[in-house]
Amino acid sequence: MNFDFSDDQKMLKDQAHKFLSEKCTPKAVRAVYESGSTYDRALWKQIAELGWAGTAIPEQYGGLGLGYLELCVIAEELGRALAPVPFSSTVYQFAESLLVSGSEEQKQRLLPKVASCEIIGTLARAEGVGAVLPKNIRTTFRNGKLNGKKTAVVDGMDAGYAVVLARGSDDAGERGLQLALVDLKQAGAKRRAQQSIDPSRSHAELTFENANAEALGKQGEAWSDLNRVLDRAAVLMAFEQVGGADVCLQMAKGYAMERYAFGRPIASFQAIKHKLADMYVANELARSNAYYGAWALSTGARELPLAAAAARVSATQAFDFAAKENIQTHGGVGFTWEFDCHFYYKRSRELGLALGAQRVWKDKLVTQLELSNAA
Amino acid sequence: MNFDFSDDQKMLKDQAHKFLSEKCTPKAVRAVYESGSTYDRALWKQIAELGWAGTAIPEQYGGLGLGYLELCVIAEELGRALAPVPFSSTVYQFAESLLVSGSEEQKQRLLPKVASCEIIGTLARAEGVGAVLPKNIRTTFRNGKLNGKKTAVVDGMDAGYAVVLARGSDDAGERGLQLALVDLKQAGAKRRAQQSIDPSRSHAELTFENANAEALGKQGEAWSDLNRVLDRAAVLMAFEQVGGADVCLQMAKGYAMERYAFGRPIASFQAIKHKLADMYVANELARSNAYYGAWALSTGARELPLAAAAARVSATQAFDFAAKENIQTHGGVGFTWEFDCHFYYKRSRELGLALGAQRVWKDKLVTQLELSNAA
Amino acid sequence: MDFEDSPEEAKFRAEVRAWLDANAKPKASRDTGDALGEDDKTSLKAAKAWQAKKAEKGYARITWPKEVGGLGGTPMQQVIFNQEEAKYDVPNTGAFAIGLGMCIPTVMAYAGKDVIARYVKPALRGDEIWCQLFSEPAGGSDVAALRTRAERDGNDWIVNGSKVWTTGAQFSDYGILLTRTDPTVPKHKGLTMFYLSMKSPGVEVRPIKQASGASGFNEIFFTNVRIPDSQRLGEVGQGWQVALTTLMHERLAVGGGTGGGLDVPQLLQLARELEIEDGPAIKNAAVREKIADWYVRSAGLKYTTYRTMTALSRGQQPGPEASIAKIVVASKLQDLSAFAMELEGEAGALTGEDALDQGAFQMGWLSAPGLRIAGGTDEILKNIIAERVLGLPQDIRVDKDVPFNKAPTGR
Amino acid sequence: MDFEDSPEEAKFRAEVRAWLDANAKPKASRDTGDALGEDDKTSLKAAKAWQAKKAEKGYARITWPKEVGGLGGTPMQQVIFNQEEAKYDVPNTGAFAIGLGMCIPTVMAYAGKDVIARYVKPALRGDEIWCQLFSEPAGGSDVAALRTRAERDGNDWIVNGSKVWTTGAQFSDYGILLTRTDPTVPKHKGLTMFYLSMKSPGVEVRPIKQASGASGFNEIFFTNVRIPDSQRLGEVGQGWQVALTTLMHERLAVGGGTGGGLDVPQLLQLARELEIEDGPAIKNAAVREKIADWYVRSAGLKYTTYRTMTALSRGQQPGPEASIAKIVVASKLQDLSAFAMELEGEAGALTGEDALDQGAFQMGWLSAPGLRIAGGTDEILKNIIAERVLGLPQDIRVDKDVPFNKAPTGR
Repeated sequence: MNFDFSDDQKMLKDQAHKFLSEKCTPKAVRAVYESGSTYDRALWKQIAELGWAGTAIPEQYGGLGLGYLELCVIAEELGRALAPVPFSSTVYQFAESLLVSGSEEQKQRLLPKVASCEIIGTLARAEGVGAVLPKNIRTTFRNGKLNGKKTAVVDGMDAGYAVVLARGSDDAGERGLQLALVDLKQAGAKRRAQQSIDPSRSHAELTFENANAEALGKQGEAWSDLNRVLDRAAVLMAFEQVGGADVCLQMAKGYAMERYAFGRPIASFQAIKHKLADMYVANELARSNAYYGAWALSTGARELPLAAAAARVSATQAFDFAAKENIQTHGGVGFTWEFDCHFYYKRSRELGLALGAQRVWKDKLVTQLELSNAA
Repeated sequence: MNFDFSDDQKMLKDQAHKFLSEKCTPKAVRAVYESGSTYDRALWKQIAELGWAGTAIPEQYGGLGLGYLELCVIAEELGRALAPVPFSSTVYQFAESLLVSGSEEQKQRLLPKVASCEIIGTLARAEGVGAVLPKNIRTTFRNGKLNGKKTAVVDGMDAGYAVVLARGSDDAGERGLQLALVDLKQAGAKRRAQQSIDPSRSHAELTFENANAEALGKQGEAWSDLNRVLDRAAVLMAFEQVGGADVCLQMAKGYAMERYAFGRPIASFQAIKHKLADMYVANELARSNAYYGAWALSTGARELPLAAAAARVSATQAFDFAAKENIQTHGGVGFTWEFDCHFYYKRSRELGLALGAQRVWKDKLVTQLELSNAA
Repeated sequence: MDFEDSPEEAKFRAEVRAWLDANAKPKASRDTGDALGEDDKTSLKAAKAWQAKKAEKGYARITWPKEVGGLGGTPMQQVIFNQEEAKYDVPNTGAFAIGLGMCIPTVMAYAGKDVIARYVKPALRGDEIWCQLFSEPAGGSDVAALRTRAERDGNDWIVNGSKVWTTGAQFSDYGILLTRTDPTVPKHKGLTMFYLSMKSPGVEVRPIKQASGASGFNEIFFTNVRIPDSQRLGEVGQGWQVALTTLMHERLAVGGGTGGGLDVPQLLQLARELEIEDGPAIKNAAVREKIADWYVRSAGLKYTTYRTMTALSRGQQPGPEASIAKIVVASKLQDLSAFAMELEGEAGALTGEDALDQGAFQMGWLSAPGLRIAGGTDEILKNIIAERVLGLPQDIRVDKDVPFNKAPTGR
Repeated sequence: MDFEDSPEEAKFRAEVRAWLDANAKPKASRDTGDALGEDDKTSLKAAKAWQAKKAEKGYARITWPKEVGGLGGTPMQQVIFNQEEAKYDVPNTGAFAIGLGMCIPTVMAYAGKDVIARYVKPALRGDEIWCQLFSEPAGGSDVAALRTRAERDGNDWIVNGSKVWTTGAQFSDYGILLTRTDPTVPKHKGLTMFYLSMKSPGVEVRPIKQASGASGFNEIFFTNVRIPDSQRLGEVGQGWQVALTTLMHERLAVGGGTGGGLDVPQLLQLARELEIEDGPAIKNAAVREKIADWYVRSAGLKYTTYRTMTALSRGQQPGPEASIAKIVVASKLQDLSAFAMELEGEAGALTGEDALDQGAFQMGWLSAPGLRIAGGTDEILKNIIAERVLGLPQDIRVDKDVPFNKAPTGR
């Protein structure tokens, strides 16, 4: 039984932790909140130097080719620090889209720039309020031209490239979908900033008017390709969520030990003790589910869809709970702008929505259970 | 604003309470558990003398004609005492079936005997595991003959008459259903005792082989009639549930005040205090929803279906929670046979299942919300 | 059992309606609920005008005796007036709620005739606004742990310290202030209450920015603020008893928080509009279960309120039912709005103009944590239910008999 | 990261398999989980025979040193043996778990060489069964509040009192007994531990009937039971320190409770078989959400166990993860089985022959409250997580320094 990260991976995690606790303090997050800038450019530059974006990108595409387990430990630390950088969109979603659907030429052309952070990339799915469904996709990709509108695109203000879920034929269903790869630095591609619940992660509306774009992957496979990408991203994001949830527990504990009421630390009141115990239990379960997801992702196991859904649901529940009860444990000050609690509360929701709602993932999970039990 | 019971109704409640706290102690419930008898005959006889069964039955049918509000306060006390008598099946279900669907002649013939408790009646719906659905009803009623099998019929061992949901024509759907009124004291009607989670409420399987029966209500209206009966029964049973939940809170409080651990009453520990506070909140909400149901039932308001569903869901949730956390508050002794906690735990589930699962009632509730908002 | 007025109630309701028809316009559409902390100059001016009008008729505080400008009416009449007023398009007089609901009753209970004569009417008319200065950084749930010092200096007291979570301080003229006058006795015994002008030299008001971005509360700093002993309310060292009078009223005031009107109807509406995997969200069984769960809570609270009003209407003291409202409402708002955001999908993360309904659910979700804390945290309210309603024993109080300056503070 | 054995582990697993193949038959179908408290004479006889066989090979207690009849192996080797043994159709040796898991380790830690020589081997072979006599009516969660008195009488002690929640006492030969030898000192200081024969005059065992109908536990009454001082374990007054050795082992033993194997697979199966309003239950979105919620808890626990085993496999002390299992499992069993009963509709109230699967879900629901209490209530386990795992302070202990006979008891 060897169900844990290796010593090397743990060492990488420690290094990432040390680096981020210096370079990505709550002050840095606050700076992005209050400056109105879309991300922390200085931090992004240093992450580029560390080569983190290329952790799981094979060496022949300019990555470090370390693998997904290494990327998972980095993700946990980024989540812990609430790093306000376009990492998840660029690495978990854009790069993985290329790896899943890209042609050899496309990978050769773009992945090295991703690995070096020269390119910020994103994945544009939603076109309005509600679930992303094949039949709701109105953006079209015909003869190399992209037309339509995408909303709530994370890091859309800074992305140089986007993978866009579009309709490539008259087929109004799943089979008609096509992933399009588009360079956003062209007249036909416009972007507009959108306000979001998490000011440390920028959102944008992207509008395409006869924008030049290229096909990514085969038509008809777009939907299944997209879901393969989302499964991978779900595992990686689960580590960010587990990291965030763990910090919330530590913050709540730290404050409860310091804060006195009625002549004793509030950490000695059962209401607080049991609240934190509940957080601990949820966090442990989420971590274990995330580990299984990491195993499935790193080995390309056929259990990945189930493991990814379980990791996603478990981590989302844990971070939601830890973030809101961390504020509650702090009381009034926890709800002030000056305290950092609300950064985690907002991020927990943002991550919980970014790859689709829990409902969608729970449904995927049970579908996988049905398949695995079908035999 | 006059949203409470009248002084007369409260007086009736107090009388019922006094009577039951003498005649229906936990010892009496335990006797039914351990004697293996199906109900408390002595208690049933005394209830007959009090005329409770006729509380809401109009005077022209031999009842007291007091009304449903009076029946609600009696129901709460019966629930409080876990009265092991065939009251809910006879009064809330059998009598109401007659009032909803019965012909003048049928009402004249049977209701007086119900009011005087000479007849024990029940309502037989389920034919197997799973929800009761029109398409699952295989019991047939043709040319005055009833054939088929019903399961989990509450008080089926003691009932003299049953209202049976059957199929009256070849129409396999809702329209083909027919309610049949059957005298169970005949060769064509056989009964077999079934074990249940609540030994203080007997269950039986009823088998009909060319049993003589008569139609109750019009064919095609059986399903809507049945649901009207269930709505009425749901409100009345909600009062039993509210009564039971209230006793659980009182038991848990009483024990927590008496029981010392670590040198203090366990009632002084926040884990217990907040547990009981949660019980109190759930019970108050359930009581208020039940009151609204009582108002709708007593005035024949068109809000009854919504009010009944809300009362049912709220009361089921409150009793479930109070019953299980009452055991938890007691600790080890709460799970022993000698303590009374488990009577309430088992009854809470029995009542929660008796008129159909929460899922069914939640669905009804939202359907009503959709209708009421449709305008 | 019915929802009808008694004849007297019906008569009073008719009077109120007539007066409102003569003095205000009925609401055009349904009430959208007032955004918290929206209290700019103009709306305050309008509020004061409307309050003055109500005061002339005795409607500003219906249960107060006529002598002090009330109507000498019943609590039920106050409820009826509120119900009717809510149907009219009138200014939000929330700015006077704390003053009239908590401060002035305390003044009336503990101040002399002349003081009452001087301050009650202006407050009633909205000419003067009062705020309540109890909570401190050092004493949140544990109010009595406050540290703001008042030291005797001849006929005056010199006050130094700070208060926090003060609503409306920025536009208040006066405040009631709870101070520590003797740190050498146990915490409840060394407190003294005063009232003071918020314009006094040494008083500084700073708004507190909340996580939601709003600034409904303030922090107040006191630097050598001089208060004449004549402005003391109650005896020296009796401040806690005086404060209890005030806090008793607070529970009632805050108790009924509704969470800005976001509830099942809005969610139902959303579920009908949105398409999810298997069709309209409203047809999804999981969505239906959630809606039903939240509906029974909302309905349960609504009919609990009716039961309370019935008690009032029958001239009885309302039971403790009221104390459950905020616990239920605050968590429901947090869960319901989070669920709504999930229904909205990835676009659920948007706020403001780009969000559905200008981000109503998002705002609800952002403000919910505050609602779970302000006016008593969920945990404190459960203690109150356990102790005052169910009669369970208090938790162990290690600081009960310890001199305040010897009690553990962790600092 | 993988789930493979290390070479050494693989080698050991092969040895174990070979031995099991030679001595037992593989299970026919899937494990149905042993019903609690089913321990009649015959199965006990078979269990003793199997236990003896394991003891000869050193498999009865793999981590114990060879000298005392163990294998001198690693905890991971014990895990591997358990995994493999579970695949074979062998008698349930649960009857020896408490003796070998808690009692004998205590004996080995505190008794003399001769005593160890006399008792360890027979216990290991299952020839002698031990039980643990700590809990009392007066001391449940608060074990140290026990009242059973042991009074010195020459070279003996005279014991009077009663114990409760004792598992397997009806077929036990010996027990370790925690007594109060000095009521005049604080509760933890006046305790002393003994071992005794359950056949001693004055010992009476009565089964306790549980709400579920089963009788897994006993109540034991001691009337002037005479125990020689030579059977004392540890010093007089040091009983609590001795007991901690025992209880430390209990957490591990009880921690992994599985709730009789009722979990998501069984619910999934049910949901596929049943028709509800809108078709097969498994297609209902609300049912799917529930299944997903419970699945992530079960999977989370499963992989938490893998993490613990990995720590063992790497020769590390496993972390505190184990302590969460029972809290999660017990509540899940209660909710999941209640939900299954609702899916079964009105017939969900039936048990025994008339119920689906002989009422498996009903039995699970009936036994769940016991699982939430036995071996530490949910509340106690959360305290343990808060204090031992998170390092939060203990609650106030008013009885800490009070003589036991002066401490408040409410009676």
